[in-house]
Amino acid sequence: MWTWFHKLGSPKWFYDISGRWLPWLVACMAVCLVVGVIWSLLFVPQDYQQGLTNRIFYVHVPVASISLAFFPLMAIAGTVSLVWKMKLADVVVKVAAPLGAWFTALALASGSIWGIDTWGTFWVWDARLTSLLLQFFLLIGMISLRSALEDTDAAAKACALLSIVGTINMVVIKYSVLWWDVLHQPPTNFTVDNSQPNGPEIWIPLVIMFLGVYLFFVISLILSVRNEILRRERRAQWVSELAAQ
Amino acid sequence: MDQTTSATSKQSPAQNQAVLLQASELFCERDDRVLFSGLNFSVSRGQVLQIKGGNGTGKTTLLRMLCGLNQDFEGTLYWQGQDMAEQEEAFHSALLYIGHRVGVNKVLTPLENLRWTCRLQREVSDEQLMSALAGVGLRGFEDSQCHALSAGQQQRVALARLLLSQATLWVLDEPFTTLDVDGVALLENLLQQHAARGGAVLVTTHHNLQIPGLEVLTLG
Amino acid sequence: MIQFENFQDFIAMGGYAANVWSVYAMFAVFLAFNLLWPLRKKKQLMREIKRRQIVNEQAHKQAEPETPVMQPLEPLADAASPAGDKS
Amino acid sequence: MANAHTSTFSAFKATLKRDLLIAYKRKNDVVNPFMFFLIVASLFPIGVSPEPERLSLIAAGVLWISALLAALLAMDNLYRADYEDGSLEQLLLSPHPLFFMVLAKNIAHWLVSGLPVVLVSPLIAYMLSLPDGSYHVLFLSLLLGTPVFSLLGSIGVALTVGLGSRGLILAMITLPMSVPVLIAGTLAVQQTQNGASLLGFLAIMGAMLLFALTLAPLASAAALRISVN
Repeated sequence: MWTWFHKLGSPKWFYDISGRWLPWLVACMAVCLVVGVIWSLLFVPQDYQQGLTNRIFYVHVPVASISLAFFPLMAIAGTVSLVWKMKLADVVVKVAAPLGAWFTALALASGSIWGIDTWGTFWVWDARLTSLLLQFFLLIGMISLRSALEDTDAAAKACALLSIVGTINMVVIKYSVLWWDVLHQPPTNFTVDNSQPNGPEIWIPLVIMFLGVYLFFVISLILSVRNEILRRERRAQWVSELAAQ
Repeated sequence: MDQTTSATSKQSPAQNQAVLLQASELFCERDDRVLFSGLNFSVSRGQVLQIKGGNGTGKTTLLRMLCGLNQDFEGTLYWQGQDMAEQEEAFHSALLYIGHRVGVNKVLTPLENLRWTCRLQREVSDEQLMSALAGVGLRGFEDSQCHALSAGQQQRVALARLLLSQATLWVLDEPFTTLDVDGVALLENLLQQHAARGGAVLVTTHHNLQIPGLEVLTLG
Repeated sequence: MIQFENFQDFIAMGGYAANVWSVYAMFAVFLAFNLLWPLRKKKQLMREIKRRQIVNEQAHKQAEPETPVMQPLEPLADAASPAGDKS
Repeated sequence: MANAHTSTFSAFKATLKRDLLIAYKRKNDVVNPFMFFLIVASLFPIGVSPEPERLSLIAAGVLWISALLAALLAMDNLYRADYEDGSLEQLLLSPHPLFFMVLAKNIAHWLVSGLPVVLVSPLIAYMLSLPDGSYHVLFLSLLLGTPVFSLLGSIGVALTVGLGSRGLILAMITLPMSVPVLIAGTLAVQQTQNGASLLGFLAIMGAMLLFALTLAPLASAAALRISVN
C-alpha cells in the first residue's frame, strides 16, 4: 500500500491517472444529474405540506451535506501535507477552499429560498443556516490567508494548520449553534426535512442527485488540482512537453 | 555551487568530543534558485568559522537553518554526534544566536532587555547585568529606553549577552555592521576568548577578521 | 406518474415557480462555472507556459555578459566642477 | 558539560514580567482596547434606542460583542513588536518549550487588554440598563470568556505575524472561531434572567476556557514556528 501512497505524492503520476479517469467520471456524473433532475422535477409527488417546493430539497440536501465534508477534507490533506510534506496534499488544501465556499454559498441560498414559504421570510436564523453561514466565513478566512501569504512553503504549513484548527472549531460551532437555537427557539420541534413520511419514491431520486453532486465535487476538485499542479510544475520538463503538444 | 570543505568525514557523525555541530549533504532551494547543495562542514570546540559569500548567497539562510529557525532544507544536522532532531533542548540550551534583528525591544531599557534574554537561559543577578553592560561600553545608558540609543549601542546591548552567556556555540549574523572601531576590537577579543575557553563561533561578516586559526567557508 | 398535465403547469410549478426555478438556475450556474472555469484557466496556463518557453529559448541564444558594466555617473548639472568648465 | 539552564517556570515568569513591563511603558496598549470597548458599547443606545426597556433586551449581547471587538483590536500587536525587533526568534530558540512562553505572552496580553474590559463592564452594563439580577453573571461570564478570545486570537495573529497589513485577515480567522464563546456568554446572561442556573453556564464556559488554555498555545506555537522562518 505504501508505494501507492508515495506515488500519489508525485504530481505527474496524479496528473496522468486523473487524466485517464476524468472522462468516465464526467460521463457518470452527467447520467446521474440528468436522471436525478428529471426524476425529482417531474415525477416526485407533491408534498402534502410544502406542495411543489420539495423540489428544492433535492438540490439543497446534497449540496449542504457535501459542503460539510470540506473542512474534514482540508484537515486531512493539511495533516498529510504537514506530516509527510506532500506537495499534492497542499494543492488539495489550496483548491478545496474556494470550491467549499461555492458549495456552502449554494447551500445557504437554496436553504433560505426553501424556507421562504415555511417561515415566511427570506432569512431565518435557523440552526442549520447559521452554522452554514459561519462555515462560509471560515472558508473565506482560509482563502484570504492563502492569498495573503503568496505561495511559499510557509503558506502551505500555515493554511494546513488553519484547516486543522478550523475543523475543530467547525465541530464546536455546530453544536453551540444547535444549543443556541434550541434555547432561543420557542419549542415547536418542527424540523423542515423529515416532516412527511418518506416513501421510496421520495428518497431514490435524492440518492441519485446526491451521487451526481458528489461526482461533480470530485471532478471539479480534480480539475482545479490539475491546474494547480501545472502552475506549480510549470518549469518541469513534462509540463513543457505537454504545453508543446 | 557545491562545496566540501574542512577536514571531517562526510557521512558518519564524528565520534570525538571536539566536534560540536556537523552538517552533512545540506541542500537548500529558495524560489527555484539553488542556494547550496551537497554542503558538508563541521564546527568543533575552539574553532571560529567565518562564512563568506556575496549578497544573496544564502549566508543568513544557512545560519537560520543551523539554529532550527528554518526547516526548509534537505540534509542532516548533528549536534555532538547525535541527530539534531533528538537534541533539540540540549542544543538550544547551548546555543546563542544574534541575527540581523538583534532582539532588543525599543521600549525597554538595556538592563530590562538583557535581564529577559539572559533569564531565558540562566539565572543572572543585576550586578552581573550591570557589569556586562559596562563591559560593552554602555555605562550610563543602562536605564535609558533603547529607542534613544544608536544602532551601534543597540548592537552592543545584544553583544552584552556574550559576556554573560554559558552557551558553547555562538552563531552571529553580521555582528560587526554597526560597530565602531573599538567595538570591532572588543568583539574580536570576545570571539578569541570564547574559542580559547573551548567554545565555538559561527560568524558571517564582510569584515576581514584578525583572529588566529580562523577557518573560512565560502558559499556561492 | 408525471405530476403535471401540461407544460404550462410544469413551468408554474404549483405557484412556486420563482422559488424552484431560481434554485435550479443557481444550481446550473454553480455546475457550469465550476466545470468550465478550470478548463478555461488550464488553456490560459498552457498558453502562458508555451509563451515562456519561447522567451526562454530566445534568452538563451543571445545571453548578455554576466557582470553589469560600471557606467560612469554624469557630472552634476549645477555643481561647479573643480576643472572650472563653464557649464 | 550540560548547560544548567533555568527552570521553565522562571523563564515563564521572566517573559510574563517582561511583557507586563512593556505594556506598562506603552500605555496606549492598555488604554486603546478599554476606550474602544466604552465607545462601541455607548454607540448602541445612540444607534438602537435610548429607552431602557429596549436597551435591557440587547444589553448582554452589546457588551459581549463590544468585548470581542476590543479583544480583536488589541490582538493586532500581540507578536508584532517582538517579530520586528527579533525577540520572537530568541523565544523560539530558548531551551524551554515554546508552549509556556506563548502562554505567558497570552496571559500578559489578556491582563493588559482583557481584564480592564471585564472590570469596567458592570458600569457600562448599568448605562445600558442591564436587568438587575445579572450583573454578577455578566462579570463572571466575561471573566471566563475574554481569555478565550485572546487565546484563540493568538493563533490567528501567529499565523499572520509575517504579513504587513493583516487586520482584516485576523478578523476573518478569529471572529468565526469565537462564536461558541459569544453564544455561551450571551446565553448565560439572558437565561439566568428567567431562572436558569448560573452554575451550569459557568461550567460550560470554564470548560471552553480550559479547552482553549491547553490547545490554543500549542497551535500558536506551531504557527509561530511556521511564520518565523
